[in-house]
Amino acid sequence: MKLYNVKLLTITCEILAQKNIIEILKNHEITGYTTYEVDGNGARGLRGQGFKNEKNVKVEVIMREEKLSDIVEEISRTLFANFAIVLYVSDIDVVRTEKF
Amino acid sequence: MKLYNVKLLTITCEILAQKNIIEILKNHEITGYTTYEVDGNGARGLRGQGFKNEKNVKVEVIMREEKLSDIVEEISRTLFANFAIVLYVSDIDVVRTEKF
Amino acid sequence: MKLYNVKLLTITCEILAQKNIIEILKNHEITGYTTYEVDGNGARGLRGQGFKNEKNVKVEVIMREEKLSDIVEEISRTLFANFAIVLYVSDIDVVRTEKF
Amino acid sequence: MDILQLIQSNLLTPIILFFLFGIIAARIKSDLKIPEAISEFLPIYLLAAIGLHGGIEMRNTGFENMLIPMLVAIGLSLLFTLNHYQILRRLGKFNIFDSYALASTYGAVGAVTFSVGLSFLKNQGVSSEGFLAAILAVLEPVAFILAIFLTNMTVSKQIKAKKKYFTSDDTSDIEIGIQGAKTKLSQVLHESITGKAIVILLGSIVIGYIIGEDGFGSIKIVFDEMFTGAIVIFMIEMGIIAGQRLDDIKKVGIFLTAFAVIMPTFNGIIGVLVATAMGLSLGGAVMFGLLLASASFIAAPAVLRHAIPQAKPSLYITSALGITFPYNIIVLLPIMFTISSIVHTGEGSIDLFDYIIKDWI
Amino acid sequence: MDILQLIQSNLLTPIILFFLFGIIAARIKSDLKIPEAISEFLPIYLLAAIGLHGGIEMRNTGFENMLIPMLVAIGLSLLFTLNHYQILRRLGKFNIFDSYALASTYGAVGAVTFSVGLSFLKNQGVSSEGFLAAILAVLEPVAFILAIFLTNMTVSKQIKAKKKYFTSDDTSDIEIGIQGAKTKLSQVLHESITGKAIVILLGSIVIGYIIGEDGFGSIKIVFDEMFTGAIVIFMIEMGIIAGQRLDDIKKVGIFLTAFAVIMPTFNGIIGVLVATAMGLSLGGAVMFGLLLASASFIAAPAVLRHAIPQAKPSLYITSALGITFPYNIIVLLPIMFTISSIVHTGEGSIDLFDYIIKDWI
Amino acid sequence: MDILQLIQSNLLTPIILFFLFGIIAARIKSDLKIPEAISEFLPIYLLAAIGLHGGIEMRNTGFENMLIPMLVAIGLSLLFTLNHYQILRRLGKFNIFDSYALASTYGAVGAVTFSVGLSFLKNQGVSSEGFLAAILAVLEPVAFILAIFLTNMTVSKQIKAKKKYFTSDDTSDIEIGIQGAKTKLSQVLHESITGKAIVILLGSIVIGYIIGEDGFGSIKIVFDEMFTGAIVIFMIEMGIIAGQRLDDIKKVGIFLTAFAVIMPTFNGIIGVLVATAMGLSLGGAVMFGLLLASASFIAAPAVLRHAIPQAKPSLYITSALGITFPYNIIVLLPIMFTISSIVHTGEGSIDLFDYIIKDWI
Ligand SMILES: Nc1ncnc2c1ncn2[C@@H]1O[C@H](COP(=O)(O)O)[C@@H](O)[C@H]1O
Ligand SMILES: Nc1ncnc2c1ncn2[C@@H]1O[C@H](COP(=O)(O)O)[C@@H](O)[C@H]1O
Ligand SMILES: Nc1ncnc2c1ncn2[C@@H]1O[C@H](COP(=O)(O)O)[C@@H](O)[C@H]1O
Ligand code: NA
Ligand code: NA
Ligand code: NA
Repeated sequence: MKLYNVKLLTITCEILAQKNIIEILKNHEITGYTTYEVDGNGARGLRGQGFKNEKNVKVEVIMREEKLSDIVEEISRTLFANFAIVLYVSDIDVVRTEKF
Repeated sequence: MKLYNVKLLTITCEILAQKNIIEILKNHEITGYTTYEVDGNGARGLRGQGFKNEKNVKVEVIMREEKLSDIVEEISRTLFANFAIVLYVSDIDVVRTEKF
Repeated sequence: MKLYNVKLLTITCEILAQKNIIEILKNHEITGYTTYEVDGNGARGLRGQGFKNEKNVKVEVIMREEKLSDIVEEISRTLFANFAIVLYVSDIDVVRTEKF
Repeated sequence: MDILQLIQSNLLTPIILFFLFGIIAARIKSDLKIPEAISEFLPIYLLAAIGLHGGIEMRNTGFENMLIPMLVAIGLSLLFTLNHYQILRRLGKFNIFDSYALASTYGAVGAVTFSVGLSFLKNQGVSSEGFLAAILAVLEPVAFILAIFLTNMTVSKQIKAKKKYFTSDDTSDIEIGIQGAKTKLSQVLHESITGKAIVILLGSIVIGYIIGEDGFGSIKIVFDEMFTGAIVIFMIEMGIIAGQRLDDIKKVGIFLTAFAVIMPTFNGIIGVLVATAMGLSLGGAVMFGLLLASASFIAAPAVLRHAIPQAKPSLYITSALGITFPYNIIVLLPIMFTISSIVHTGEGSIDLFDYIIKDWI
Repeated sequence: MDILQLIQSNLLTPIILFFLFGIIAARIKSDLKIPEAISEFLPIYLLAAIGLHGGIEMRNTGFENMLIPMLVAIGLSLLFTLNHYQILRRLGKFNIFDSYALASTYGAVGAVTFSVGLSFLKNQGVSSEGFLAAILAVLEPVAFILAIFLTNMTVSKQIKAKKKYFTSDDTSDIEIGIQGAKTKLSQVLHESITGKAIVILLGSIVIGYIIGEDGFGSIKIVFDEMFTGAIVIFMIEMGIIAGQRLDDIKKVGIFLTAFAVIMPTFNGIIGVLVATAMGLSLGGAVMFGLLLASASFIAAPAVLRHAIPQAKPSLYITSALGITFPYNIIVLLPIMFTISSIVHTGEGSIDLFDYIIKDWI
Repeated sequence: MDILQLIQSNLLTPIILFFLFGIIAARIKSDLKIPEAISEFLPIYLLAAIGLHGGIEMRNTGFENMLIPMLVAIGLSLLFTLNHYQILRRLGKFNIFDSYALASTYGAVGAVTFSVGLSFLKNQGVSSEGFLAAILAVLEPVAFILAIFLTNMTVSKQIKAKKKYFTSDDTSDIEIGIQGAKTKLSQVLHESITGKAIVILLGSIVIGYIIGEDGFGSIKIVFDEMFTGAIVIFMIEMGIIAGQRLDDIKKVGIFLTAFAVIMPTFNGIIGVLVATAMGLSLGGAVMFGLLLASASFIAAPAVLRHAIPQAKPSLYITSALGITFPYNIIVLLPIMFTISSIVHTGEGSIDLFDYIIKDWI
């Protein structure tokens, strides 16, 4: 089965920043993503205890390389300063590139 | 510590297709996998609101390259048409290849 | 946007081993990680039914290559024998290496 | 009290108001949500309460007189399912898969609708036969099994027919589409019967029967007195989910929208009349009608998605939850209650149709 | 009964004791935790119960006399928010963002505090005006909207000012820091008003008003009798969260710690006196005071994190939950009750300040 | 009423029936499940209710007379744990780790079993001493601490012994296997004592003691009247989990299966007799016996998995939940009740053993 190389962008951030991220994705015409709640620890301390609003969320986006740089740049610029957030990019192979 | 290269197959699909996927894995003699519920958005719209049956699930399977192609092919053939589903493959390194 | 290559260590293990893992990370001066509960199947049978203590958890750690080998070695040595556990390493790209 | 008045007074009960409130909350895009664990637990709780109640009643009244109503219910359910299919396929021009899925969604029963019905009767100070809970349990899988059986038959026939034309190995394309339909009937049967709704309902009926009124005392506060409060909480979530789906109703189309209102009305009224003819009480006839009028929107997707994966869940969930459910609990329930009241004040089954013609048509 | 005695007897109620227990459990690093689904559901439940109760009361007593107290509450809330800002910015030397965030956290209201207040009054055998639930709902967004509006104004001014100096394209750095503040007010307004707390509260008030005492009967056990028990469970979790944050109080600093005690006391007592002057009952005046004294720690982060992301949540959540909340429910509530008792036994508003001076200062 | 009759009537209570129902649901592979949040919350709720109840009772009756029963319970628990170890290691041929883990699982107490016991007594119209809740809390960590202490001792000895033979650096293999056992005792002690079960139980006892009957009034409906209903819901889940593990019982082996029935019977009857000799009431003696008879299946894994990771949880969870728990609540509870009734109608401790011999053996 032929597989095609694309990128997977994974963002782990506080749950209240999820809206901002999905907004940014939308501005770059990306509507496919997967999200789930996680706990975590980092520079801004332990997250996931206490109120639900203080949990983290992971947002995973399969996308073509072309859009990646702009999106990473916009997230870094608008969210890194004020939110608990970490992002990374990995190489993955998919069956149907036309979906992304 | 010596690491060995194997494949990680990640399937994100509607929760009601999980059974089908695990059935397919079983048919290919794979019994190790990890699953968790996620929300998502894609061609079939926002998923994760409403009834639990309308959530998504991620199924992750570490496996040797040999079996990968057949499994991806069978999932594509039997599930892509009727279910909300996305899959991708990545390269990973593990300690104990004999487990997979 | 310039991205830097680092490692992502992913550990899937029974929830009661999470403490041990975070202890090991701490001993290697790593305080950043992400965790979430998952279900799974493997050599030690189906996990995720029954009591919460019998679920699995995934621990994901972004780290520099230098520390990886020691940590993988210590986890293998202390936990592989007695706990349901699987780990793997992948290559990822991040924006701010100084965070890890 | 005439029908309109009854509809109005029903509309102003907490159950209906909180359902409408949920719809509004969803429409204004509020982030209000009943946590998943709670809204997964509530149907289990409601069914346990219904079952216990039914079992205790059956212990008091015996269950010999349950057999005929149950067989009639099964028969009507099968008939109605076939009838739905014909209407949807012929008049509605839906494809086979959607037709069977919808036919069985409306042939099946809705446990939440049943709960609301019980509360409605309680509110009217009217009781109903305990064995109706057992009929609810038995009726659950009936329509699904029929629809799945027929779908498989049709699909098998199609495969054979197509194989005649091609007789090559290149039929993979066709097979991809219909693969899912070849689900073994036995598997679906097992899944339906061991589905959590049926299991908790049947189990609770048996337990209710065993423990009786006395054994129930210590758990009565949880499984009886809190019942309506629990429904209210569940109705908020049902309203929210229905509200989120309102946009999808456009996709459902005029035909299915009409179907989702007319069919339950027809089935329900038939149910009330037949139940009355079989000697069920005023309240029992209403619940019997409601069983036949209700559509399944929780159990259906779980079964149909596996058995008929080609059918579009957006069709059957949306019409069952978004149209039929509110219609049933707001409008049809008072209608059926009025009809049942009328035919029950009559001198028996001889005058039955007279009354209907005089008062209703 | 003098204040100290009342504080002591209040301290020994299940609500307060389980809160303190939660704090201790967190301090000894116990793994005790109320599951997330339960602790997410409980505020929804509490607000529904408060709303229903308020709505039913309003049906009994009418709501014409609600207008003036509501407008006064809004006015005071706005005044207090501005006052907080001045104190925090001038005396406390906090930056603009933290100042506005804290000012509105303390200008806003706390639904949990309100619940505890109602239970406190019930315990004292005193009732309060039903329309206070409506004031709770209306007051929620008021302080936020003011603070966000002013933040945006300030930020816009700053941007303009800075642009004068640079007039180059290189202002990106500045913009990064203040980008978040440019949140459109309309969006925050929508988010605030459709926030789950307000929606369930307003919805339940309306439903309570419609169904009245009669319609409430069937759900009374769940939405009235279980109320205090439910608060107790919620207080365990609040105690745990507060306990986990106790270490953060050091970071909060002495100034904010003092602010978190003095400000609510001032606002609350003003509230009691003003309410009494407007003719509210003994209990009503206490609840009115509590509305003004309380700080928001559930709704605040959700709104402020989006609207003023530069503000540190560790400041406003910690001070509101870790200091003001316990102070309010343990100490201030009895104080306000005593004051309200005193001014309500007086012969009217003329003697009002006499009493206060004589008995309290 | 003789034992068989009592067992039968106990079997037909909602608690036992819903437990059996859960087992059946699991065996027929139903997807029925109580959502995790609910089944995590219920033990917390049950322990809070038990604690409050115990605390209130202790306020009424004082707790001076608690000391001796508590010390005796601790002593018996330690003795029994050592006894279990000898039996398991010598007769059962289990390895050290499994032997200690099982010994302490059966030496520890089961909070759910205790809840069921209270409900059983309530059903029989018999009360028990409030301080038994305190004994439950204190007994929880005792057996674990002993077992972990002894495991560590044994392992240290083994390490030393093996070092004598090898005296090389190549002992890594051995150390891998026994590394986990070197857990510092102090850490396990802290974990045990701050475990959620003990914390909520002790906290609630203290709060119950402080508030007394009066303060309890407002939360009585939640923490008393709903108690049995809540157990019923929890028993469904316990049944399901037990049912899922039934297959594992084969792996448990005949020896452990016999152990899981005989040992609790022995411990429990000793408990009833000793309690009676100490002057506890009929119900109190039953609960005292139940404490000693019960095995821990919720707290045990959490503690033992860290302290003795080499022990197989499939052994100790399966035998405790799958065999001992059902046996205890279905069969042993009525047996102990009958014995306690007999020895309590006697004229005192002198005739004690006469009665037993006459009536039971
Ligand atoms: N090294 C890391 N590996 C994995 N996840 C991390 C790491 N550092 C931070 N995170 C995640 O990112 C969130 C925000 O990080 P921070 O902004 O550093 O507090 C944390 O709560 C974790 O969930
Ligand atoms: N581009 C994407 N990146 C990550 N996840 C996706 C993407 N597209 C779809 N998904 C996930 O796959 C599910 C099914 O996708 P679809 O079939 O396109 O509706 C969605 O609900 C998402 O959870
Ligand atoms: N091949 C695999 N792919 C993905 N996850 C696995 C695999 N094998 C095991 N796991 C996960 O690791 C856990 C422990 O594995 P085991 O020790 O083999 O029982 C399982 O419960 C799964 O969650
Ligand atoms: Na039907
Ligand atoms: Na305020
Ligand atoms: Na024991």
